Amino acid sequence: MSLQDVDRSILANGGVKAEEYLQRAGAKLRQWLSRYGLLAAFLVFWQAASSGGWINPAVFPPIDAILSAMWRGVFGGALLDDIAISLQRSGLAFVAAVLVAIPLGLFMGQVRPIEQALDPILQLFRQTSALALYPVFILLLGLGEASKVFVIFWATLFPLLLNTISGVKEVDSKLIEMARVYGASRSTVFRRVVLPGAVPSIFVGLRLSATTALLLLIASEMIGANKGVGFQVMNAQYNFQIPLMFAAIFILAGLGLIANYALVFAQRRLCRWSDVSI
Amino acid sequence: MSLQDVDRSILANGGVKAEEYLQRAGAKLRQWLSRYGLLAAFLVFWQAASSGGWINPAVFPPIDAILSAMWRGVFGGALLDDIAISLQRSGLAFVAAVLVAIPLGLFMGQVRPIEQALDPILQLFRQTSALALYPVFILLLGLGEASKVFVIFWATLFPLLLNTISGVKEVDSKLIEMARVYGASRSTVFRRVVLPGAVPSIFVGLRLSATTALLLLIASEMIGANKGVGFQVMNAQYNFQIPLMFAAIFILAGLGLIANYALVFAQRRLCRWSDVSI
Amino acid sequence: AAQSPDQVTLRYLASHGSISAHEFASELGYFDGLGVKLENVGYASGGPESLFGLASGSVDIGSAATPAVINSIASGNDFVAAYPTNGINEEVKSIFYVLEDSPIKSIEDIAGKTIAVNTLGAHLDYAIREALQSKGLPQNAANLVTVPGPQLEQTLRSKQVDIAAVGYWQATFNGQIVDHGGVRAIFDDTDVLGEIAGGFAVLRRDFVEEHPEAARNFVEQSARAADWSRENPEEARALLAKILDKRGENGALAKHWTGFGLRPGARATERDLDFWIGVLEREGSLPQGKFKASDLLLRTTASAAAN
Amino acid sequence: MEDVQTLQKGEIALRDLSKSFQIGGRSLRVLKNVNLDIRSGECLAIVGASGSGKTTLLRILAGLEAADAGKVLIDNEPVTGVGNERAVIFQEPRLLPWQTVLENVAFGLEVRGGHARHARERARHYISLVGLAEFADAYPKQLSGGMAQRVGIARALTVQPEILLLDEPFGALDAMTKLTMQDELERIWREENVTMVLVTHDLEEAVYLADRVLVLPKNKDGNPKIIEIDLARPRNRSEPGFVQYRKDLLREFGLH
Amino acid sequence: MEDVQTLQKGEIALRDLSKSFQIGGRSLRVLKNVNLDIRSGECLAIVGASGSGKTTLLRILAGLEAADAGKVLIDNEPVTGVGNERAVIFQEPRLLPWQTVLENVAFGLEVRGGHARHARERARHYISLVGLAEFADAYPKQLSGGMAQRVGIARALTVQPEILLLDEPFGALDAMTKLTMQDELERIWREENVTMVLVTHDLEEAVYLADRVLVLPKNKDGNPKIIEIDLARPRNRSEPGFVQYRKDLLREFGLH
Ligand SMILES: Nc1ncnc2c1ncn2[C@@H]1O[C@H](COP(=O)(O)OP(=O)(O)OP(=O)(O)O)[C@@H](O)[C@H]1O
Ligand SMILES: Nc1ncnc2c1ncn2[C@@H]1O[C@H](COP(=O)(O)OP(=O)(O)OP(=O)(O)O)[C@@H](O)[C@H]1O
Ligand SMILES: [Mg+2]
Ligand SMILES: [Mg+2]
Repeated sequence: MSLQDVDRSILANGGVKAEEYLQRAGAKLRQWLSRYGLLAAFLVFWQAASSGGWINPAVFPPIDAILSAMWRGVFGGALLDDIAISLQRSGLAFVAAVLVAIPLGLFMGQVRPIEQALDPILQLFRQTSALALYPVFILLLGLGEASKVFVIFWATLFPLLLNTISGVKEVDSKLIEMARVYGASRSTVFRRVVLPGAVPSIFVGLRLSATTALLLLIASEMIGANKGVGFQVMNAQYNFQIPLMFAAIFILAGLGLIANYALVFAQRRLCRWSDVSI
Repeated sequence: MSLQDVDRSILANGGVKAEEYLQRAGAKLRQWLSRYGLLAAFLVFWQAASSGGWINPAVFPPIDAILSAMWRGVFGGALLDDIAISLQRSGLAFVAAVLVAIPLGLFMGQVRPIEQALDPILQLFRQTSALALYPVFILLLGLGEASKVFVIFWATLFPLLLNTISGVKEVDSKLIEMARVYGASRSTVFRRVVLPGAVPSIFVGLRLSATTALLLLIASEMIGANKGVGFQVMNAQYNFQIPLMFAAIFILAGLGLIANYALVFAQRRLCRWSDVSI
Repeated sequence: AAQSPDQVTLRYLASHGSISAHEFASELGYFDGLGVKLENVGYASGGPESLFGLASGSVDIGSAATPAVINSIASGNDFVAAYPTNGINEEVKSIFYVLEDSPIKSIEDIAGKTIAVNTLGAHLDYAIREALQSKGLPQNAANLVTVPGPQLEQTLRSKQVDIAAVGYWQATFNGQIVDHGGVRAIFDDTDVLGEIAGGFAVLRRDFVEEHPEAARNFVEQSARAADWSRENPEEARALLAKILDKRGENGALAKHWTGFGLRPGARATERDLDFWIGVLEREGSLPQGKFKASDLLLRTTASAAAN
Repeated sequence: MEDVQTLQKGEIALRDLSKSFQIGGRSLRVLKNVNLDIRSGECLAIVGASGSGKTTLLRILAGLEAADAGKVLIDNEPVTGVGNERAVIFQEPRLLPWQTVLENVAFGLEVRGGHARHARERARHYISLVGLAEFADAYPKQLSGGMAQRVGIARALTVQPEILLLDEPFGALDAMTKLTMQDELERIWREENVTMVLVTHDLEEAVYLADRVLVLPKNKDGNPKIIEIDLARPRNRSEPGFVQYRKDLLREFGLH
Repeated sequence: MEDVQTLQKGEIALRDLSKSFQIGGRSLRVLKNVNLDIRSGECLAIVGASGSGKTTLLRILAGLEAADAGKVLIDNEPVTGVGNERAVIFQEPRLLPWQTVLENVAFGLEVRGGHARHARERARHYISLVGLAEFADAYPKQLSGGMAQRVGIARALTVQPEILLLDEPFGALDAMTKLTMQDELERIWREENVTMVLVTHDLEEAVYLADRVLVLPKNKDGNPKIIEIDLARPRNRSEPGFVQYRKDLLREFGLH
């Protein structure tokens, strides 16, 4: 028995035969199926149900009709503008929410009096619907981009804020004590202990908020807009252009999925330490 | 010096003089101010701005007008029905979301293949707007309660699910190992280790979901309803009854605040161990 | 009311602060004894929610603006347009308002200005396009933004838009704006579109086939109620106020109501639909020549006779 | 004890056990071809330098870690995971922070399906045994380091396993408490015929409690060594034989 | 050493220190009227039974816990919180799981505003000193118990404090590593004139390192006792004086 044999692990990379390639492809396929099988099945079922007439194809158009509407919209260029302006609105709101919620959450989670003072009013705000308050926002911010971005920001703020506060509170107090003993300033404790410790929770908040930012496009582009993916959803619905409506919804969902997996990926990169031994 | 003096702590409860009462009242007041001062200031500012005419009182009616509309609605009994039916819708949706999201989240957080299989489709669903899909839900579920509850359920599910999954993943794996070593079945590990460990995160999800359940009332009662607080918000807006609209919004916010603080209280009771030494 | 053995109940969605001819007919008792009964199952906040309800079988009467009706049928729903629910004529019209002191005086001035409309791709949108075209301006010369009815006045007065287009069906909002004063009308949609229907009540074809009598009675009595309301506008407003109050809405708003804007007998013309079929074909959302107005309209003996 | 050995279960066999870890792209070999038979009812101590693989070996025995190669047999059955015949005292206390001392100690028995009231009773017994009767209702946050460790010990004893795996159980205890606990452990071992694998840094403890001591080598090419402790029980720490064994072990570590 | 004492800082005075905890509605008195002067540059060991209040006392010195009554003076200044002249080695390693060994060790110096590159360099020095040079890039999850503890030690040494508070620093180390570490610690203490308060369960360690040993009493009404270790350094563990001190201490614990 020998211990502590520190040797470089050598990647065995000999000639791979055709069989092996096949086997590997099979394994890849199985893996893909176990991940995306359900999703694929859902889409196949939809297509079959719609074109087979089990569900009303006027309300649930077949996937191919949706895709062709999307294709025409995107490559005809019509929807590209919508996507650009919507991304700008959501992006601004999301960035603003991040810039407000994370520092505020870090503070509120750490400093009890601040939390006590801010909590009631923030909770009240949280409970008021951005949708219902839209007239109020228009009054204060006008019909332009500001009110749209603000409506989205408003709804996007709270999932992130709540998750950040909770994440901060769950950080191991022993580590904070350790940092304090070594003379870390409050901001250093935040940066080096509290923030990394709250990362998983903050990322849940980020993922919820990113989704909210995109979903709120529909509500915020209901007023004072003539462009945007959310506008297209409601406008297509109003004019009963269902494939176009679904195309716009799918585009929103696609953007949401991209944002979600980008955040999941970012979290994995940041938290590589947590599965170093795998 | 004596160690380990285990003696019952005696509550010193002698005669309290008038001054002391005053002092205590002062301290209470200060405490109240530090908690609710900001909120009170906000309401006072609103009232002044509106009745002073700094902001358009047609859009921001003064607080007293709102309160009197609320008073008439609630004590006239007109809004009571709305509150009852809305609470029923939100309550059903919330309970359903809890019953689905927590077990599902516990599973997905613990069992990697299940997470891998369900994640893509759930993420897709999460990114699709309940608001935009409402007309589609009507096709599947009709115009009655089912579709309203389902729209709320749909939006309420995901904050809870994501927070539960993340909470489960953050549970100290050393404790799970310990439980496994003692022969705990999977369900026992869930119940006695994973669930209590994920409580803080689950409660954030519950609080976000409870708010969502109430806010979605406005969207869900926009179609096919003639009762409900959310319905009243929109109906009052279309009928130029702005104080009534705000009254309905405030009632929604109030219900949300109650739900929020009830959950905060419940979490504190459940997690008494975490501040035993305070 | 006499209960005939084959009583048919038609469910429908009401709309905030407004009324349809069939609701009047029901309130006036026109359906009594004819085996037709209406049932309000809630509200729709504008848009074609009722068409989705109709497709799902949750309601039996849908109603929506003409392009939505055409699209819904074109996309495979087996619907028929029963009768026009509203339209524009000399009494009922959509008006384009500006603030009193605005430099905008006529259609020529609207180029480059911001106009609030309730939705794009529909009646007001095309009214503006026609207006611009009639003056030799490009159709997209004005900047349209969507603003829901309740916020129209607010956005105009706070100068967030230059022009507020108040639809002919938004009588209450129109009344409010006029009551509060300080605004000036620059043109209306009849100037450019002439008389045309704006929206239709829609029935499912299988429903019509199953209950031809009820469908015919529904159309005839609704038309009769529309005629009554045109001939007795004061009584009609009083009745509307009563209905609104009964529904728990604001009956005081009934005084703004100007009527349905329908032809006698709620008659539909081919142009009501063909105008929109043309628009949709030009946009490419309808195949060329596939739909004709006559395919979409419900033919009852009454409406056939009126044609 | 020899006479009951055949009736008793808890025999462990390690066959060609190897284990490596990946650290920063490098592979670190921790165990290499370990072969060992642990007799039923025996007390085997494992000593070795910090990082020599003691905990890793114990985790493999517990079924918490899979070996890269080789296998572990318990009563001739290969180990594939955790098992109810084994209990572990971890190097850290691993207490559930949301449960009191009593609940933590009863935990092991309860999750095995034991009757809750019975579990609590037995838990109370072992809590007294580790000297924490007064703290039965305290939460882990309220305990000192050594107290928490004793709770972990009580929890493992409460389930009365056939095989007890101990990872430095008395490391955080003061001299006096440690001696008491060692005597208690020996008594339990004797009375209940439990097979014990005891990882320890305290060589005196190893000589006092173990039948045999496994010394894991410090340098990677060394071989593990087994030292048989041939002393009558109860052992006396100051008798010359005892002192000699202790010296021998120290020499294994390169001391004196 | 006596000659530099006046120049040196790190003098600690405890005045009438008392501390109680609430456990389940009961009040548990842990420290009662502790008075003590710790001389600058002295090494004071604290021994006592598990739960006798050693960690609590150390935490009060560190400024992490407020005493119920009495005060702590450092260089005649009352202690109100943590301070850069002190560093603590906790009873648990308390490593940041998201940082490597190197980053963890450099942490203390970095947060004090030290130059990052300089901090890393000094960190590497102390990492080698505790024998973990090969593991500088490993994450805490990849360390054994004793290795993690040594990282904690390295972190505290890296900041070169005037006062070093150590809570059972070598508890999880094997005999050999422990001896090496003790010698290193003594060398650092001597060379850098640091004042040390060392909580330990290892009485031999106390006698080997300390100028004086404070024995906290086990029963609640006893008084703490101070034993002066009057042996020349470097000390020899087998010389009769040493053995005698160890015996004396054991007797304090009621042993032998
Ligand atoms: N936060 C706390 N809340 C309540 N009680 C506490 C707390 N911290 C310590 N105690 C109690 O104070 C007493 C002394 O604890 P302390 O940690 O100082 O002991 P110790 O001497 O360090 O013991 P050990 O050698 O086991 O580490 C213990 O009985 C413990 O239960
Ligand atoms: N999960 C892991 N990932 C990577 N390396 C690991 C892991 N667990 C242990 N190691 C490495 O394996 C070696 C042996 O660790 P182990 O915990 O078995 O040591 P030990 O003998 O118990 O030491 P100690 O007495 O310090 O507790 C160490 O070098 C450690 O770095
Ligand atoms: Mg170990
Ligand atoms: Mg301690």
